[in-house]
Amino acid sequence: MEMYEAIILTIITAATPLLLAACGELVAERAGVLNLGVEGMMIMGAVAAFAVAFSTGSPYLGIAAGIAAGAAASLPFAFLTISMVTNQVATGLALTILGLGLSGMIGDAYIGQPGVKLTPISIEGLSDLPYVGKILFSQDVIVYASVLLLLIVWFFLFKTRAGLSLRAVGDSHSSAHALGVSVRKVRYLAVIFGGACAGLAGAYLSLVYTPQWTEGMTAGRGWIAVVLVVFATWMPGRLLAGAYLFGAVLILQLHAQAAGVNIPSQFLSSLPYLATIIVLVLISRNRTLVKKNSPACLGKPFVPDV
Amino acid sequence: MPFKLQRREEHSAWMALFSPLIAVALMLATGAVLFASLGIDPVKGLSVYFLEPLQSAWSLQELVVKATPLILIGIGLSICYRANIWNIGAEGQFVAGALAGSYFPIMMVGWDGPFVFPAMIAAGMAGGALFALIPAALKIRFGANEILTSLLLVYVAQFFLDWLVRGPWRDPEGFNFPESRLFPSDAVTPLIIEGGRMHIGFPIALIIALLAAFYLTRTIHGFQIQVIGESPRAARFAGFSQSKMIIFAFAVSGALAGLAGILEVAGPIGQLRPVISPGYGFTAIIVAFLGRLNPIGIVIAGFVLALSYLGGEAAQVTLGISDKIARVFQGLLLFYVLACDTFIVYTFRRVGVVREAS
Amino acid sequence: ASHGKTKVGFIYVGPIGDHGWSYQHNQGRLAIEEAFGDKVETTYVENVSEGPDAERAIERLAREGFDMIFTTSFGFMNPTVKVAAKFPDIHFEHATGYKRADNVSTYSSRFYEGRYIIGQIAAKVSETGTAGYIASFPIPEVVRGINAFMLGAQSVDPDFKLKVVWVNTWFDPGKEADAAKALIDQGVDIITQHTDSPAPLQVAAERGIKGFGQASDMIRFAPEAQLTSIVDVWDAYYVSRVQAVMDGTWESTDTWGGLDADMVEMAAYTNLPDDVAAEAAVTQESIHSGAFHPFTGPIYKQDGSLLVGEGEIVDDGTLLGMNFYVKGVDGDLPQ
Amino acid sequence: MTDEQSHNATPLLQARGIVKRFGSLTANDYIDLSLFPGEIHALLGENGAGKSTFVKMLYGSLRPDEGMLSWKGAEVSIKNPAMARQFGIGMVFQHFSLFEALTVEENILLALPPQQAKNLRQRIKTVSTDYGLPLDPTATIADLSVGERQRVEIVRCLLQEPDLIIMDEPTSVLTPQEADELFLVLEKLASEHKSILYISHRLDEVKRLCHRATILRHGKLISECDPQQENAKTLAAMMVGSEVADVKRVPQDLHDAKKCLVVRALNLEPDLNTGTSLVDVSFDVAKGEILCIAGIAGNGQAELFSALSGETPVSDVGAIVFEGWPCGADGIAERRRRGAAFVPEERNGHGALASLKLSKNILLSWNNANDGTTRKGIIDRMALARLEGAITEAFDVRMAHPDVEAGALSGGNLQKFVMGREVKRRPKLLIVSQPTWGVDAGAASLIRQKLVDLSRAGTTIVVISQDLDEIFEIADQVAVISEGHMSDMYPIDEVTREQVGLLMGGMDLNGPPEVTAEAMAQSLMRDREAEDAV
Ligand SMILES: Nc1ncnc2c1ncn2[C@@H]1O[C@H](COP(=O)(O)OP(=O)(O)OP(=O)(O)O)[C@@H](O)[C@H]1O
Ligand SMILES: Nc1ncnc2c1ncn2[C@@H]1O[C@H](COP(=O)(O)OP(=O)(O)OP(=O)(O)O)[C@@H](O)[C@H]1O
Ligand SMILES: [Mg+2]
Ligand SMILES: [Mg+2]
Repeated sequence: MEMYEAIILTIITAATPLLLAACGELVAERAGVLNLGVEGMMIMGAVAAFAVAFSTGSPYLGIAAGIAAGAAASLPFAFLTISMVTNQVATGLALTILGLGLSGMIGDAYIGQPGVKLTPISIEGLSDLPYVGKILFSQDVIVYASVLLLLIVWFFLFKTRAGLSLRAVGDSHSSAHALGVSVRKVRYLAVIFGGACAGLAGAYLSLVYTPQWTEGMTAGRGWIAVVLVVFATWMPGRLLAGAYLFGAVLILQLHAQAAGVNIPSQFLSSLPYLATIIVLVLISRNRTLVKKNSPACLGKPFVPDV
Repeated sequence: MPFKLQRREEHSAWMALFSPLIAVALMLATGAVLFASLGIDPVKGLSVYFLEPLQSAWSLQELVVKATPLILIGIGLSICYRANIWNIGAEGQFVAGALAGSYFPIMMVGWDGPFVFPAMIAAGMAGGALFALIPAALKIRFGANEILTSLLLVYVAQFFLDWLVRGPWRDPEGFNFPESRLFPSDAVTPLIIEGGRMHIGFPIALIIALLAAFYLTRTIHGFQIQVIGESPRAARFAGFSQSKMIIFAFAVSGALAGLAGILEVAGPIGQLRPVISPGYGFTAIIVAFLGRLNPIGIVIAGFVLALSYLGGEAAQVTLGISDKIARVFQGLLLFYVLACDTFIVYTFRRVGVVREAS
Repeated sequence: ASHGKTKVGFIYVGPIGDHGWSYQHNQGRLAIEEAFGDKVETTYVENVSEGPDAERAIERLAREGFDMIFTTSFGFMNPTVKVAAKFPDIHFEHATGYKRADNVSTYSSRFYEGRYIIGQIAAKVSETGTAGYIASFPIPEVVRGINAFMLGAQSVDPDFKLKVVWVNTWFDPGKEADAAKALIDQGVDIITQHTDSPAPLQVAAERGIKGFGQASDMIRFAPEAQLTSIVDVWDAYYVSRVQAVMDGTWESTDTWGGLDADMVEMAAYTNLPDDVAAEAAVTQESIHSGAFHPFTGPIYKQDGSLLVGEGEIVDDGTLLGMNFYVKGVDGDLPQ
Repeated sequence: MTDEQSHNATPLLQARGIVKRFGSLTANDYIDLSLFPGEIHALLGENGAGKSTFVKMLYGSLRPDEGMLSWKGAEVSIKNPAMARQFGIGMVFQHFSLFEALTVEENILLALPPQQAKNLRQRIKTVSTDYGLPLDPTATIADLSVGERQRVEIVRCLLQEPDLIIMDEPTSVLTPQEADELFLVLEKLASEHKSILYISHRLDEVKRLCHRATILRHGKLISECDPQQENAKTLAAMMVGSEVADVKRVPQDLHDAKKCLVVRALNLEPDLNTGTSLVDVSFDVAKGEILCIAGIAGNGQAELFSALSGETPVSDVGAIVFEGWPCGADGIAERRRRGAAFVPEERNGHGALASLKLSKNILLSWNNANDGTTRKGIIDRMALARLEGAITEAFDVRMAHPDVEAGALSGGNLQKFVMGREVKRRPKLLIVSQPTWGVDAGAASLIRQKLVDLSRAGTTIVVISQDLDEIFEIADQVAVISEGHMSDMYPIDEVTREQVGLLMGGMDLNGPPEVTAEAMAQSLMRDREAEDAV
């Protein structure tokens, strides 16, 4: 394997959980719900995936459990913010805190257990292609799923009627309600989808990235996912670019060290965060771009008349 | 759904008062269920958790020590949140304040006297405020979302602290271990009772709470916060500047977090270390909401949260249960508070029963 | 001591889990229970942050009448000394620190002895002649380990190369895994680590190269990749210290034991050619018997200056404060 | 045609005993109504009478608490708008129900059943041109003017090919001329046997268009009548329940009064991309004069208020001169300090805050160091309590208990409070936007009278309004704002409603005499071409 291939493979691995979680958050935000609990849902997904894969030996059951746990974790958030119109920012934070605590409790029994690793699928013939074979055709199923998911989300949002309804709900919930779109149903589904994606991202961490359970193993990735959605100005295509870009910064700073670049490692470690801030500023500067795509009702509570 | 939310004509004063109490009651109930499911007698569990720490002078002092930074930071955050400004990077501002204040005892070796500690406090507050002004400036100048920038800056502050204590600020006599020198006696937060850890930070926090309460309810500047938070348009009509308020709110909350930071490193810790906060900046967010963004409420909420930490430790030693349960309690508490607060503004109403006209 | 039982408390910096630093200390605690049965009562507080909470956690145990308290992370040093001053009758034992008092002892292990052995192994099995080292923080203990590893490797292959990545954490599987991948991508074919998670070994296994465990035997995480592991063993020390308290012979001491004191052990040599395993065992035995010291001259610092001449041994003071690389390590030591 | 016997058909829609309650308020109190095919039926009533509430129940966006609906003779329960559309009921909302970020086509698609989604773009073009309401299906709503948005609403409704079309105040955002076009459409629809339920406050157009009228007052059915048999005055009396006092206005000679406010070449970009820019706006107002600025909503009124009040200062200091003081670049607080007062169009969240008590609401405009509400930055609660009492008394603000939260006041009472708060400041200059918008006739006449009285006491007043009745009741001079441009000013006695209407449509009174229909058609054509080019 050439070095560039190896590096790209590593970047893809680093970017995949971000991409998955951000993809779900993008859908929730497009429906007008700002869910800052991604970190909490993600880690619930991670612990559930690990636990089920560990006890059944099947990484695929683990994946399913991760998705289910993420979706389940999103339910209290959905209930509070959608049915009880609580503040979305505060409720999201509560979800993150709860998720970190609960996953720690559940995971206590699994600390230090060897995990069940999801192995990559090599596509016969194609994976031996020069230059791109390893990168494109020798990944695990979640990597393929993440890209496919993004395509599906794009198609759903911009090519289907249901996606149109979802965008409409995010744009003006009162208009959508007046036209008979069930605002709360759409939002529930969007939030749950976001939770499922975050759960899958968590499963990726505990089944592929580092096949083990560790407390707090999401290490802030959920927050990065939220940032990526803004970075992408709520467009799925840009999300792909953003996630891989961020993954690249994350990995290349380690390469810089291994190659002997003489900068204090703390500065290299904070580089991904600084880079994110800078990118966020650059994106936000273009207010018309942000305004054009940002869902007008993002974060606003909706109480229908009955 | 047979019940739907309906906006009340006026806020319910009753709910405003009781919502946090109901939330705490719900949390205790959930706690009982949780203990039972872990095979622990719920009464015993809850009493170890929430009563035992209140039963000795020492642990009461420790409760105060733990609550002090939470109260200070929580008050600052409540000012931000009332103005609808989402500073969630208090953890970083705490670190920044601790760093700035520690400059004197670490770098100005030999400077001692009665001015050292006040200078540290001033520098700590300034450091926290300046660090908080970064997201404020990015928001005003570029429209960058302050939730994300303030949060990301937490990581940056922590790495910076890490670099300082492993590099330039490392104790020269410390065998290269990552710690600063211990602060000399003039640079240590004065204690209230010798031998304990309770320090003057607590009375300072109480005074600040009273000042903040007065400021928020009685001054025109405090009134601005409420207007800006509820409607930027009304604020513009009133001639209140949102940009100035963003700067003010970030500066104040940063200064209070910085104050908490320097009091903590100069007090209970006594030196700079790679880790100086067990997540005070984040826990204070819960404190602010549990206290209903009201300074006096925040003092009480600070104690409730401190209790959940101390209870967590006690439960570990006495009952042998995971310390993670404290986190779970905190998350649940915040959920319950938010849900109960809904009923200050809304009420339930039955719908869907259509009677035929006679 | 109430009811004649000796009460022994432990403060851990992380979760006990199933491997790693705190786990090994907890093994020591279990060894005490095993050895003394009814005569002792032990407890622990895990996950104690090294910030302002440490002092409270220690004092809580002191107030609850524990006769002996082990504080098992460097960051607990000052709080331990502070609480000890308030409770002169309680015996404190602090791991890896340097501050002692009449009722505070310190203890640590010469982990570097194991690092010398794995350095030798690495140089023998590496095909690329380059190893990767995932380092946590640039403190003397870690630097000492890197140097010992390098000296061991150079004893086999004087041109051996070592790439070091500092991850600024003791435990972050994701980051450790990323670092391992980056190192492998840069061409190393042996991974060693001074961080606590098995993630680097898992990566090594996945990429088909070899590595070493840390603190615990990590063979079950990477049955095909682990060559051996440097295992921390506190059992004997802990039992002897508790015995001393029971006998009333406890004194403040400073203990720094290695293979000879059974405070460091090597996990089984696996996935190695027999001859390499045999040579490793020989080195281990000669260190164990005291016949050989890993830091025996001539040793040159990275800048080329002579540290100690032929046949001389680096003194413990220099070892304890080590803040330089030996010749042959790539890159600058973060200062 | 006042009774059902004149129609031999079954009613298309029949409502019996409909009740709807909001908390303690009964918005609809046993309402009966029948609609026949081919009928244009007016639903009349003052603000808050319950008209919108009633039609929302017909369209399924609200559920009645009691009562029964039948559609084409069969009893039905309309659970949601999709169901209403299936039956063949379409609705054009009073408050737009459009999605700014979506295109015209997407907006329309959302209201159609999936099977009708085919060839939509083409059908939009056909239907919209057929009915004389041209639209570009690919345009984004955010880029459309208010009039165009109304067109989207109507075309969306027409595409559903409904049997019953409900229109809630469709003309409130149209120029009189645009409204005329709409009437043609409606008459065409009626001739195709469609029914139309038509809500409007403009009694003359009701009289012209509608076959029957149902009148509501405070949620109760008052009467059903034939508008052709009534005149505007009798209809109004039925709606309000009594005669409404006329505004008394002493004529005044302002020829040599000093200029109080001079605006010259005022330009302002809107801060949202949906707004209208102000282009070279110039006018002046004499001391004691009332200038009314007429115009259809969305033609730059919001920006004008923003610039005049100083909520958005402009870069050109001299663009606004208040009593000789160039203040274009100064903020609203500074202008207030110099004696100006402002009442914005929107009460909730702009002029007042629902969650604050009235006394605290005073602080929104009384927050200068020298107006006695604060001392050294500390709020003087006693002073606020006194002011609150004085204002609510002077303006007859009715409330359940003293110092309620603003949200507990009805719209009219809140407007009286906001108005009273500013009048109480005894300003030299008062800028008011839509003073009686959404306010019932009694309160409206009180507010208008207070404005006239204030001007006679020497205050200069600028009223931004789209209500021609109001303008002709109180103005000394009138000017019209259209697409961000301001017309000349005319003394109120020298113009007719017709002419003001033309100005509102962007015409020029100084053009050739036969400006009317033909020029209008030309201008419309120009509009359309411009759109097609986009
Ligand atoms: N969702 C609601 N909750 C409570 N009260 C409501 C609600 N919607 C309307 N109302 C009240 O019901 C009454 C009737 O309102 P409605 O909108 O039907 O009036 P309207 O006749 O359409 O008035 P307008 O001419 O201003 O459009 C008003 O008093 C209004 O404030
Ligand atoms: N959206 C709403 N939600 C809850 N209550 C409302 C709402 N709108 C109006 N109300 C309540 O209904 C009552 C009547 O308000 P409304 O605005 O309908 O009065 P109104 O009859 O139109 O009076 P006015 O002529 O003064 O406008 C008020 O007490 C108000 O609090
Ligand atoms: Mg009204
Ligand atoms: Mg209406």
